[in-house]
Amino acid sequence: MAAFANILVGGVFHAAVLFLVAAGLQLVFGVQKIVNLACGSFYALGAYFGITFIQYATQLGISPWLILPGLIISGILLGFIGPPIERMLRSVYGRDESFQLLLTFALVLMFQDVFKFVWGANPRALDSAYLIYGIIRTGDFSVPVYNLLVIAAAVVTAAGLGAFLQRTNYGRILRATAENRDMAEALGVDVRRIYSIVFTLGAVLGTTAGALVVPTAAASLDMAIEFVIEAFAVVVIGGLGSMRGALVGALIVGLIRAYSIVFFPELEVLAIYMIVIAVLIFRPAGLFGRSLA
Amino acid sequence: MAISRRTLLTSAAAVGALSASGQVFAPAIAQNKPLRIGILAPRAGIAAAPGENGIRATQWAVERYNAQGGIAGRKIELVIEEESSPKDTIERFSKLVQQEKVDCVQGIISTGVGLALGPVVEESRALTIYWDGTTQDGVVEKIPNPRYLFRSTDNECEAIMSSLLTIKYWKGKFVTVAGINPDYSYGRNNMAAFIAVLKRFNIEHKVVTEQWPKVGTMDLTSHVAALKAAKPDLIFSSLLFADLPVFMKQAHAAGLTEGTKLVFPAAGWQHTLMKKEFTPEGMLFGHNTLYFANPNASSLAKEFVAWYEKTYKDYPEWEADRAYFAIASYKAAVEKAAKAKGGNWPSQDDIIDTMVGLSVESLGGKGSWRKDHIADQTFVQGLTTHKNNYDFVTLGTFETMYSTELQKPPGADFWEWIKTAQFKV
Amino acid sequence: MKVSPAAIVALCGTCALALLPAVVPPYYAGLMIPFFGYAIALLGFNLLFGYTGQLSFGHAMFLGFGAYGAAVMSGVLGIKSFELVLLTVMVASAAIALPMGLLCVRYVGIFFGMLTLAFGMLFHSFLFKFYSVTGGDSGMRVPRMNILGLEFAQYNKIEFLAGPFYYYCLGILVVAGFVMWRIVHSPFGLHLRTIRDNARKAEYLGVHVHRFRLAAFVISAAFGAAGGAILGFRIGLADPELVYWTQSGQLVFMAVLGGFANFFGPIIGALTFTLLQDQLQSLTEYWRFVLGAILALIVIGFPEGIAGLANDLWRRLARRVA
Amino acid sequence: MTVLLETRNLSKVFDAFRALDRVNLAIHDGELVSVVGPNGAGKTTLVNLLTGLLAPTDGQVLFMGKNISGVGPVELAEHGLARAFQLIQIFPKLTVAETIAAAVISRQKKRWRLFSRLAADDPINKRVGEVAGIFGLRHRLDTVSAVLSQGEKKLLDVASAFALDPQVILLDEPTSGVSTADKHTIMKTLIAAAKLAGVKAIVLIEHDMDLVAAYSHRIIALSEGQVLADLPPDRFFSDPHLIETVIGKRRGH
Repeated sequence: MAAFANILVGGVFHAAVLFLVAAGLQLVFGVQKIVNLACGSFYALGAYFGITFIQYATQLGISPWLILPGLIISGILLGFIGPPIERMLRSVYGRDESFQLLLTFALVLMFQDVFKFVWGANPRALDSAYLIYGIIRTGDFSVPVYNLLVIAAAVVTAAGLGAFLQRTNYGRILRATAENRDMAEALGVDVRRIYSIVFTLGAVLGTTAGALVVPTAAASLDMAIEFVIEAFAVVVIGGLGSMRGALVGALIVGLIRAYSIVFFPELEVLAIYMIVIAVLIFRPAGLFGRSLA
Repeated sequence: MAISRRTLLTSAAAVGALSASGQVFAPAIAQNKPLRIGILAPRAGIAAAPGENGIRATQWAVERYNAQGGIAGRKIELVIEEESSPKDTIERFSKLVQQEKVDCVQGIISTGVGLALGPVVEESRALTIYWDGTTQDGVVEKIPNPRYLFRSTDNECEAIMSSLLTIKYWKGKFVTVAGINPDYSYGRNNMAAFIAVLKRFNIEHKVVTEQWPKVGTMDLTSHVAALKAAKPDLIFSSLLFADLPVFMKQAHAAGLTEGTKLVFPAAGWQHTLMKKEFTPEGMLFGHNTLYFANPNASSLAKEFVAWYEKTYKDYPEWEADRAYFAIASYKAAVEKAAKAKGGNWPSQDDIIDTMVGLSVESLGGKGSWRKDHIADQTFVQGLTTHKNNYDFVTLGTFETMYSTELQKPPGADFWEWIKTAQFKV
Repeated sequence: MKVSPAAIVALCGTCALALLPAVVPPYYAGLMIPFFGYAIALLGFNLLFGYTGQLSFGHAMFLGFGAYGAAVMSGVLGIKSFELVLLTVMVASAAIALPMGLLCVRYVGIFFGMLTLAFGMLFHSFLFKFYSVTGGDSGMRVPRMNILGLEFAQYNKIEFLAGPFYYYCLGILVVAGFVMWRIVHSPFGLHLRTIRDNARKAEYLGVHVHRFRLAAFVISAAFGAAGGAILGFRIGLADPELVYWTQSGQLVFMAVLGGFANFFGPIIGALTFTLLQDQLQSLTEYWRFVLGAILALIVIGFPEGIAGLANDLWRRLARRVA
Repeated sequence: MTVLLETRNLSKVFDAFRALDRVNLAIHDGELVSVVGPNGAGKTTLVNLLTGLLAPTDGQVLFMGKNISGVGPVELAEHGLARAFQLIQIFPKLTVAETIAAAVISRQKKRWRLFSRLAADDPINKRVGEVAGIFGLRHRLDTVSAVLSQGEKKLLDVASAFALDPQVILLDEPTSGVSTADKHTIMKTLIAAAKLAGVKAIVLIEHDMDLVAAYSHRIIALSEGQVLADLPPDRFFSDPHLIETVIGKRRGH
């Protein structure tokens, strides 16, 4: 029984990580119809910067118990990269979608060398931080409290984003702009500012996710490129642009991956792609996406 | 190559200076054209760290050699290019050989790239020394008995040594075995080699689960859960990239590592990240051909480690030794061939012929070249300890073995060899 | 019959490339082989992107079909004739692209890009996973083949690549270019362009939008495989790196760098990219940053790409002369 | 007179909204039939059903006796039913000649010719020249559509539909956005072009009553998805109650 619980928690944990990565991508696409290939780079940036931020904080004597809020703050601080990048993307809004996609691909190339230049080739990690909040252990079942906090963070983000988009006034404006940009503009919505804020929010979601998850793992140079694949798998399954889709997509990928690792270890990555293809055939717009001819 | 009288005089003067500085070697005629060596190493992505280790060790060696007059009187100039995908690396190699006209190419860490580049090396007739990256798959067929290519020890040596030490330390103390290895030829072959050696010594064992995470996976919690469910007595893992410390951290958090025997032949690549918090003592830990804190290391090695630590605030791993061995053995071969030719600069064929059978003192200990152009080097593996003043684990008890005991003889089939070889345990 | 400017450009380009090996050191002649591979693949890619308005972000997959096809045929089956391999991989790639295309062509814009990216990554993980069949990360060997039935045994592979094979690839590029020129200037080609500009209106003019998008997808797959076979032959190995998503991104980069609105744009883009990457790699360890910055500059400042710039310059010159 | 286009109690329901309710109409050879009615009367839905863009909820659309319900515009273009749009639809990067040629290619069934040079295909180019001539666009053949004037774009949109040599052509407010002075000249050009192109019947969706009065053989009034009237112009305009409904002052019965 404990083994089942371990596997379940492992799957949910991976789903939480995936959702945090995909949420930023979904938000930006949902409102601005931009597919941000650099979502992995924002995630890696959050991870690297989170490590430096916490190491600096511990040198200043700040108690290790404050690591979680510290990481979240470091993720939010990185929000400053949002507006300039959005400003760059704005210069190609009028043009074909492929130009925006390509611009984010340029970002991926540039960020690759920024990581190596600033943080060097060796993988970086926060070692003492992971178990600071202890481990819950009953019999064979055990899970670090930090993992549960990451899951909680994903749930809070999902709920927060959902509430923000559905209930707040600002959220409605965002959805209106997403639905029909020209109409929103006609109704006096400053779309330019909205896009800047949405893109920054998307970026912050990515960087904070990276910072939050790094204590359980490490930051390495190939992360930015590898994470794009899993984030896209989640988004294709869930449906491009739908936040609920990202949540369900993340859960599906997380759990299927966890169970295939236990029962068919050979299939692991392929299991995820089997789902992606199945969704493409039967629900091409994804489970929650709007089908576009 | 007509040597003008003027160069004759200046080189004679150089020779005088050299001998004064205790440099034994005194070539009668030294071309003063610098000796250009091409380096091909990863500088981005997941293999950037070992690539950096190799480049730094080569630069250190070149500085030391140039301070003593270079190789056979010629100063060494390094031309560094990046090893990335097989296609791009072949282009960079061609640039080094055809455009930069380097005298020797050294480098290559990835297996895939090494196998792709092999035939190109032979076609280009360019002396090339690999640092790493040759696993059994396809090696025989893709680069059969090379002339210009010198390849590192087979990548399975560390697995063979770990298997032998596992039997030595824990024979009869384990039955269920689990594997978690990177999903590419290196990981696959190491796991298979481990099982083959257990069978060779008919050790009773039962493989309960085999995990194959993709290289660089950052979330291994599900793999750890699967391993825990299988309740193994022993875990064999040749993880060696950034995923290794992540696995240890997540395994420790899940209580997987307590009471389970751990056999990690390639952990040395990430040794500074294997922190004491999550890496237990008594784990079989492979440092391959360079253990930085080896008490009976040579003064050369101690000097290198001290330099590395002072310059980079870090400790080197075996890729540094592989790079050093490449350039040190090249230097020794060139100088020996030059002496044999009475001081004239030796041809590439002379150097190659001298290289075979040559043995040199590398950072991690003795190293030599076999007649099939595969290296023999000294391997170090042992059980981890926390009793040190670093924040990561080092080796408590450890063994040193020469690869002649760990590597199939020239021309033999690896899997057959395991079944028949006389291993000294 | 007035010789069209395009014919002049094609002629000059071919002559320049023909003279290249005599002028530049052999390394650069060898460097041109991947350029030929990419140029041929980009002709197909641009039929889909520039002419039909569909951006495929998994196009490296078709180069992979070509390379692995060549590996299977010459490495495993021992087939020696490169022409046979070339034709077979083109047909095979087209055959695989058919069912895949049926799925993808119902989508446009970003959705189409995402689907092709997903398929590309599926093929990459398939190559990695079934290593017993595909050799996994060490890939599959592509042994040397003869061209036009000739062995050229007197050349070793390096000389062979920089010599006979160079001209052979130039020939294939010229043929491929001519074939694609005819396609693009045929009734079929015009209907593709109507789909790009206004698919709804095109339908009302009797244009089979879905079927034609699928046809363009299949043709681009065939051209991609031809390019992949040449790449595989040059490297001597077909490996999963060839189909990784960043390679597909690089193909789009070349097309936009050259100017996808122009027929010769992608070919110019492939040439510029190959030389640029070669020079940058020797210049700095951080060459990816520079490439990324150049891509951003092109996308923002010069969306018409090099061909567009050349056209503007030519027009300004012509106006000043006239 | 033979019936070309016919609907049999054609209905279309979007969720709860009944856009069309058992519409029966017939277009005969040689007729110009106008369809009028206030906004929301179901005119656009009718056009979309007639051109196969939408499938009817129930009832049928028959063209030359064949059931073409929901067949899609591509099939219909082949059968000879063309449509020009209310909002101008052109191909921005293609020239006038290429836009017209696209239709001619479909008409002459040369769409699958992958290797023949379009420029050298005389039958196509001859036909393109003729159609351009009819619509006074011959001097603009090599101009890229995006730079044409609004009026020229309108003409091109309609010309490309005519180039299909359709039996029946459906004009959705062809003169919208054109100055009142030019409206009649455009209508005369269209009708003359129709004769030249061998078009047998025209369906005109129009708000402008004096155009409808001037050129229609028959007028169908739609209100709230139902056919209010199907009369020749003289009887149509003699019924004040009908006019008010159509112009939209008073809701229909």
